Amino acid sequence: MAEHSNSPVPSTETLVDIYRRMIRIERNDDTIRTAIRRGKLVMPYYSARGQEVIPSAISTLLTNDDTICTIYRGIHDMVAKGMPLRPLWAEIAGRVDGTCKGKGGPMHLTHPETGVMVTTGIVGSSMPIANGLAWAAQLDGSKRVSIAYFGDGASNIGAFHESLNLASLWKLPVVFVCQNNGFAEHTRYENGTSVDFISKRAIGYGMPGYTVDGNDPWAMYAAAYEAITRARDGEGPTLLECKTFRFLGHVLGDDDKYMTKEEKAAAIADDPLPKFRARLLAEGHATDEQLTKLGTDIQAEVDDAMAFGLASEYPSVDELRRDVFEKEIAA
Amino acid sequence: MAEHSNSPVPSTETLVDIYRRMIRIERNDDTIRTAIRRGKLVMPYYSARGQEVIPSAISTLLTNDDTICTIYRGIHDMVAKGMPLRPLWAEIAGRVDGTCKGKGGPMHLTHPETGVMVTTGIVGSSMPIANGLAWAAQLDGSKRVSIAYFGDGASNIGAFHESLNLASLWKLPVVFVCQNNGFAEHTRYENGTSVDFISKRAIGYGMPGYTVDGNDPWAMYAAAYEAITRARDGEGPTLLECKTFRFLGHVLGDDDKYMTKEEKAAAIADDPLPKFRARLLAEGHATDEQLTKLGTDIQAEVDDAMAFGLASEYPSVDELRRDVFEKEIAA
Amino acid sequence: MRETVKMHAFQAINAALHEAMEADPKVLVFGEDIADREGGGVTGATIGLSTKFGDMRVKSTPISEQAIMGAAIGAALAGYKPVAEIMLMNFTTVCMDMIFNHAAKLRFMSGGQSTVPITIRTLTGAGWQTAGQHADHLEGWFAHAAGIKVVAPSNPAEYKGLLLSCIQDPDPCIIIESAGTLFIPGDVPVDQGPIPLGVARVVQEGTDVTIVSWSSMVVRSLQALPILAEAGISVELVDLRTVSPWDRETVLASVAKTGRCVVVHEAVRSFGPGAEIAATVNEELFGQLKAPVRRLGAPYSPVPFAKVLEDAFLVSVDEIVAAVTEVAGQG
Amino acid sequence: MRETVKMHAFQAINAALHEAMEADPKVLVFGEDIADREGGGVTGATIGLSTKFGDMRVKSTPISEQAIMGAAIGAALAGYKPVAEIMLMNFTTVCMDMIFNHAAKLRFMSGGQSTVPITIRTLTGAGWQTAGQHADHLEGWFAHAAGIKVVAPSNPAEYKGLLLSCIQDPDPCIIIESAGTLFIPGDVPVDQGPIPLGVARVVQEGTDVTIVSWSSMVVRSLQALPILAEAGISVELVDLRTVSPWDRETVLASVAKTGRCVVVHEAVRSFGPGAEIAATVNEELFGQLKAPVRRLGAPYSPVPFAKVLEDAFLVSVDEIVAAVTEVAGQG
Ligand SMILES: Cc1ncc(C[n+]2csc(CCOP(=O)(O)OP(=O)(O)O)c2C)c(N)n1
Ligand SMILES: Cc1ncc(C[n+]2csc(CCOP(=O)(O)OP(=O)(O)O)c2C)c(N)n1
Ligand SMILES: [Mg+2]
Ligand SMILES: [Mg+2]
Repeated sequence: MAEHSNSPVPSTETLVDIYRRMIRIERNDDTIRTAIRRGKLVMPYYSARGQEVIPSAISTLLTNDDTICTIYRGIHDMVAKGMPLRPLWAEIAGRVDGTCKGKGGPMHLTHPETGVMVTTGIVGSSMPIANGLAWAAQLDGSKRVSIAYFGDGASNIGAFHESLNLASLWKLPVVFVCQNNGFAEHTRYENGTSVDFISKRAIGYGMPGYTVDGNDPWAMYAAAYEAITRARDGEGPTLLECKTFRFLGHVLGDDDKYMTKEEKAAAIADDPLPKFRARLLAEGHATDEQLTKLGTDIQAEVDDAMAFGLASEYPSVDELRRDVFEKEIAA
Repeated sequence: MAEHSNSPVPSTETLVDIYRRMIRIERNDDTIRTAIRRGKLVMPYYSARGQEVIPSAISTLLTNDDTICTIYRGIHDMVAKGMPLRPLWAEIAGRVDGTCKGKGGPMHLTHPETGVMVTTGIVGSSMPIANGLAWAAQLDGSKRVSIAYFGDGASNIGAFHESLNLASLWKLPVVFVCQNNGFAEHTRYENGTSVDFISKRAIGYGMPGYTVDGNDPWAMYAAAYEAITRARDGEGPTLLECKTFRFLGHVLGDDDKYMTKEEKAAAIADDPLPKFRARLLAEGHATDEQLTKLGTDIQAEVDDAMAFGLASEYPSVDELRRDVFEKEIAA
Repeated sequence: MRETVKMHAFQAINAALHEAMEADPKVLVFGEDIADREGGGVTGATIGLSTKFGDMRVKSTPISEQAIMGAAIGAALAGYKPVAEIMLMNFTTVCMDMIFNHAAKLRFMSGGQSTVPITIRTLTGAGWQTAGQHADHLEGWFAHAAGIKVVAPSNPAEYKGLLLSCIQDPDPCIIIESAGTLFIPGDVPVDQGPIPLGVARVVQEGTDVTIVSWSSMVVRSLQALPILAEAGISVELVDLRTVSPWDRETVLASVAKTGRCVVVHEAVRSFGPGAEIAATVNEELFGQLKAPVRRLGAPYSPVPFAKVLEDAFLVSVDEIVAAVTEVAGQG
Repeated sequence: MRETVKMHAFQAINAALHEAMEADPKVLVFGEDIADREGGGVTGATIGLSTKFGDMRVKSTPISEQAIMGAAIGAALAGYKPVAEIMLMNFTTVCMDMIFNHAAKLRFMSGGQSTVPITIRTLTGAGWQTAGQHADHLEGWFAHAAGIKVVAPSNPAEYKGLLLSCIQDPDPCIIIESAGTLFIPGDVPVDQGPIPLGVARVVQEGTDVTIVSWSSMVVRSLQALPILAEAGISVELVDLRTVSPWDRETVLASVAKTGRCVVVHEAVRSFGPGAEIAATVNEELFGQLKAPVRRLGAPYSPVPFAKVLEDAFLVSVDEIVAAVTEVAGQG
C-alpha cells in the first residue's frame, strides 16, 4: 500500500490484496508442515492455520515503515506484513542466508526492512516493545504505527497490563491485536481468563476496545482501519480482540485431546479461506481463474523460497562469537 | 471482633472500635516521627498519616485468623490489625525483641499471630501472595479472608493484573484494597494511571469494584463489610479503591514540591481523625471524656512500646547465619 | 539387590509427585496446563494427579507466572507445600521478584516466623532447537540468591529422590529438569525414597582427575568415561546434584585425592556456577593441585537456533575428554 | 593540569546526562519520578533535564518496570539511545524478562539486524538500612547474561565518564549506582569525557598484593590502603570499573607481578562475580601464585535491617586489611 486508504470498507483491490496475503500465509504454512513431515526442517512449529485473516487485513493498511512485534505463533503475521520468503525459509532451516543468519530460528524471526521488528517466545513480551517503537514514531513526528500481536492467553500476563496503561497514558500510536483463538496451549479461554471479552479490559485503561470476528475480512478491515487511523492521527492506542481458531493445535504434533472433536470440526468447516474465496467470487471481486492463478504463483514463490532456504549454507560456528555485541567476542 | 458482624451499618461499639484503631495508628505514627527526629530511630519511614480510616474500618471486620499482606507504607495496616506495639517498636529499632529479630525492619514487619503475613517493599507484590493465603483458606475449608493492601501507583504494575485475574478465576476469598492517596512517590495519579477510577479495572476481571471515600468510616465500613462478606461466603474477590491522602509525602523528609500547597492544606483541613471524633460526639456514640481517655491510654501504650523497643538488645551478628534456611548456615 | 523399574525422568517425576501428594495432604501441584483436563502438562510429568487428587489440590493456571509464584508463597505461609511449575526456566525472569525478593527472603526477613517450603519445577536446556529464549541454564543466578536451594538431577532415580526431598524441605527449592537428561531411561528402585539435598554423589571413583558436574553434563561426562578409561586415565566423577548449597566436603576430598579438577556445566561459563567451585577448590587446596582447575561451560552467547550452532554451544563429550586428558598430563 | 570541579556522584551523573542529551538528540531519559515535575528523580540525578530537553525526550513513567524496559528496547530498535532508570536494582527482578530475554539477546537472535543501545541506570547497595529488598548487588547475574555490559563506577569522575560511554555504546549496558560510592565528593575534570568500557583502572601501583575491586568496595579498599602501607605492604589496587566484559589483561598482568590477589566486592560471595575473577586468575597464573586468591564478599544472607547486622553484612575495611595482610604473609 502506497497511499493510506481512506475508507473502512475495503475496495475490490484491497479485498484481493487481503486474499493474496492469506493465500501466501496458507501456502507457506502448508509447505512448512510438509517439509517438517519429510524431515527437511527440524523445528518447533506453531502453525497459525485458521488465523490468516487477522494480519492480512491489518497489513493492507500498513507500509514497510510501520512495525510489528509478534510471537512464536507469528509467521503468518510476518508473511502478511511482506517479509520476503527466501530469507524466512533460510532462517527456519537454520542457514546462514536466513534473516537472522540461522541464529534466531522460527521463534525469533525478524526483518526490520519490512518492519518485522521483534518475534518473541515469551508470552506477552511483544507488547512492551511495541510501545517503544510507537514512542519512537511519536518522537520522530512520523505517522508510523506500531502493531503488537499476541494471544488470548497473553492477556493474563503482567506485561499486557503495563503496556496498555503506558500506551494510553502516552497516547502512543500502537494497536494491540489480540488473536483470540480460544486456547492458550491446552487451556481453554475461560479457564485462564476471568472476563468474557478481553476487549473489556480496555476500559481499565481509558482505551477503546473492540471484539471483532477475526475470520471476517470485512469486519477485520473495518476495525483495523479505525484503530490504525486513530493511531496515525495521534489519538492513541486501541485494543482489538480478534476471535479466531487455530486448526492445528498449539504446536505441531499436538494431540488436541483438550478440545472436543465437534468444536474443532466446526471451526475447520468454517475455514475463513474457502469462505472468503467464495464470497469474493460471488460478489464479483475476482474470477475463479484469477484466484487460482494467484494461488499457483504463490506456491511457486514458496517453493522457490524453500529451495533457496534448504540450499543455503549452515552457519560457521564462529557465529557464536558474532552479534553478541557489535564487536566480535574473542575466540 | 469475636462474632462476625451482620450489618453494613456500624454499631456504636464498632464506631468506637474504628476510632480506637485510628488513634492507635495516629499516636504510633506521631511517636515514631518524634523518635526519628530525636535520633532515637534511624530508618526510612513512609508515614500513612491521613490514611487511618481504611485499615481501621476493615480490621473491625477481621479476626486474627484473617490475614493481611501489606507494603512499606503499612504500619497503619498492621496496627489496625492488632499487631502488638512492643515487638513492632523493637523491630523498627532493629532490636532482637522485634517481631523479626531486627532483621526485617519497618519495610518487612510481619507477625503471623495477628495475621500480618507479609510486608513488602516491592510495589504490587502484596497481591500475588495474598492470593496464596486465600487459596489456603479455601483449601482448608475455612472462612478466613485475605486482604491485600497496596497503593494507587501499584495498580499499574503487572502483579496487580495477574493477581486480580487469578483471584477472580479461582473465586478466592481475597479483598484487594487500593489505598488511593493520589500519588505514587512524586507522581500524581493521572500521570501514572490511565483510567479515572481504578475500580473500573475490576470490570476486566469480572469482579466487583468500588470507589469509596476512604476517609469516611461509615462508607469504608459498608464497603468492607460487603467485600469481606462476599469473600467469606465463597463468592470471590472484590476490588476496593479507597480515596485518601497522605499528609506527610512519600517518605519522611519529602519536600512535597510536586503538589500544590493548596491541595495539601485542603487535605489536612479535612483530616479524618478530628472529623470523625466530632461526628462521634455529635451523634452521641461517645463522650469527649471517653475519647480523650482513650487517646491518653493509647499514648501510654505507645510510650511503653517505645521504651521497650529502645531498651531491647541489638541482635548478635550470628543472626546473619540464622533464618536463611531452617538450619543455621555454617560460620 | 533393590528391585528397580526402568523409566524416563518424567515418569520418575510423576511418581514422586504421586507419592508426595499421597503422603501429605498439604502438598499442592499447579502450573500452566498441568491438570488432566489440559493433558497433564506439556511433558506429561503431572499426568493423573488432578484426576486422583482433585482439582483443588492440582490446578492449571493462567499464563501468569507472578500469580503462580505468589499463590505458592501465600499457600506455603499458610502451611501448604506447593509444587509450582514454571514451564521453562527462562520464564522465571517474569516472576523473579516473587522468587528472589520474596520466597527466598521471607524466612530471614521475618526473623524465622515464616517459612516458604515451596518447590519450583522448571524445564530447560539446549538440544531441542528452541533457540534464544527457552533453553538457558540459570542455576548460577539462583545459587547466588541466599535462601533458595538449587537442585539439578541427572537421571530418573535422582529425579525422583531429589524431588521428594525438595517437597519435604522446609525451605524453597528450585529443581531443574534439563533437556539432556530427560530421554535416557534409567533404573529407578521401586522403593526410591528421598535423596538428601546438599550431598553429592560419587558416580565413579578414580585417582587421576576429578570431574565435578551436574544435570545434563553428568550425562555427557558419563559418555566421556569409557574413552578416558581406555586412554588410561582414572576419573572420579562427582555429580553435585544440589548446586546450592553444594557439597564442598565431597568435592574437596576428591580433588585432594586426585589433585586435578575439571568442572563441567551446561550454563554459560563466564560468571557461571563453575567459577565458585573452581575458586573454592583453588582456595582450599592451594599448593596441592597438580594442574589448574579447568572449567567447561557454554560460550558467552545466547542459545542459538541452528543445529550446528546449538551443538557447538553445548559442551561436547570430545571437549570433556580433551580437557580431562590435558589436565591429566599436567603436574 | 586538568581543571576539575568537586562534585557528588549524582551531580556527575546529571552532568553526563545533560551532555549526552545535548550532543545527541537521540538520547532519551526516563523512569519513575525522573522529570522535574516530579522533582527530578529521588536522587536528583535527572534534575533539570525535562525542563531543558522537554517532556517528549525526558519522561516520568508509571510504576511499570516491564513497560519501562520495553519502551527502552523498542525506541532503541528505532534508532534512539534510551537511558532508562530502574529506581533500585532489586526492581530489575520485575522486568528481568525484558532485560535478559530481549535487550541482551536481540542483536544475537536477529543475526545482527537489531541493536539495542540502551543504558539502564540503577541504584543499590547496603548502608541505608533499607533492608532485604532494596540493596542487593546483582552484577553477578548480569555478568552471567551474554549480551549486556555491566558497569560499576566508584567515584564521581568515573560515574561521568563511564555513563557517557554506556550511552554511546552500541550495546545494552547496566550501570550500578551503589550507596557506598554516592556521598563522597570527588574531583571531576571539567572536560571529563567518556571512559572506555572494559578497561580497568590501576588506582595505585604496588608489588606485594593485588586488590581487584569495583564500586563501593573500591571506596573501602582505598580506606585500607594507608593502613596497609603503614604495615609495609605494597598494594596494587585495580578498580575493574566494567564487571563484564572485564579487563583480564590488566588484572592478570598485575597478579603476575604481585603473585597475590584479593578480590573484594559488595555482592554475596557465594556464586558471586568474584568467583569468575578468582577462577580465571588461578587458571591463567597457575604455579605463579604465592598465595591462594582470596575473595571477600557479603555472607550468604539477605541484606539485614539492623545497623549492627548491616555493618557486619558489608565487607569492612578491617576485613580487607586482614585478608591482604594474611595473603602478603604467604608464599
Ligand atoms: C511467560 C511465558 N509463560 C509461558 C510460556 C509457554 N507458552 C508458550 S505459548 C503459551 C500459550 C499462549 O497462548 P496465547 O497467548 O493464547 O497464544 P496462542 O499460542 O494461542 O497463539 C504458553 C503458556 C511462555 N512462552 N512464556
Ligand atoms: C517494583 C517497584 N518499583 C518501584 C518502587 C519504588 N517505589 C516505592 S513506593 C513507590 C510509589 C508507590 O505508590 P503507591 O502504590 O501509590 O503507594 P503509596 O506509596 O502512595 O502508598 C515507588 C515507585 C518499588 N518499591 N517497587
Ligand atoms: Mg490462544
Ligand atoms: Mg499512592
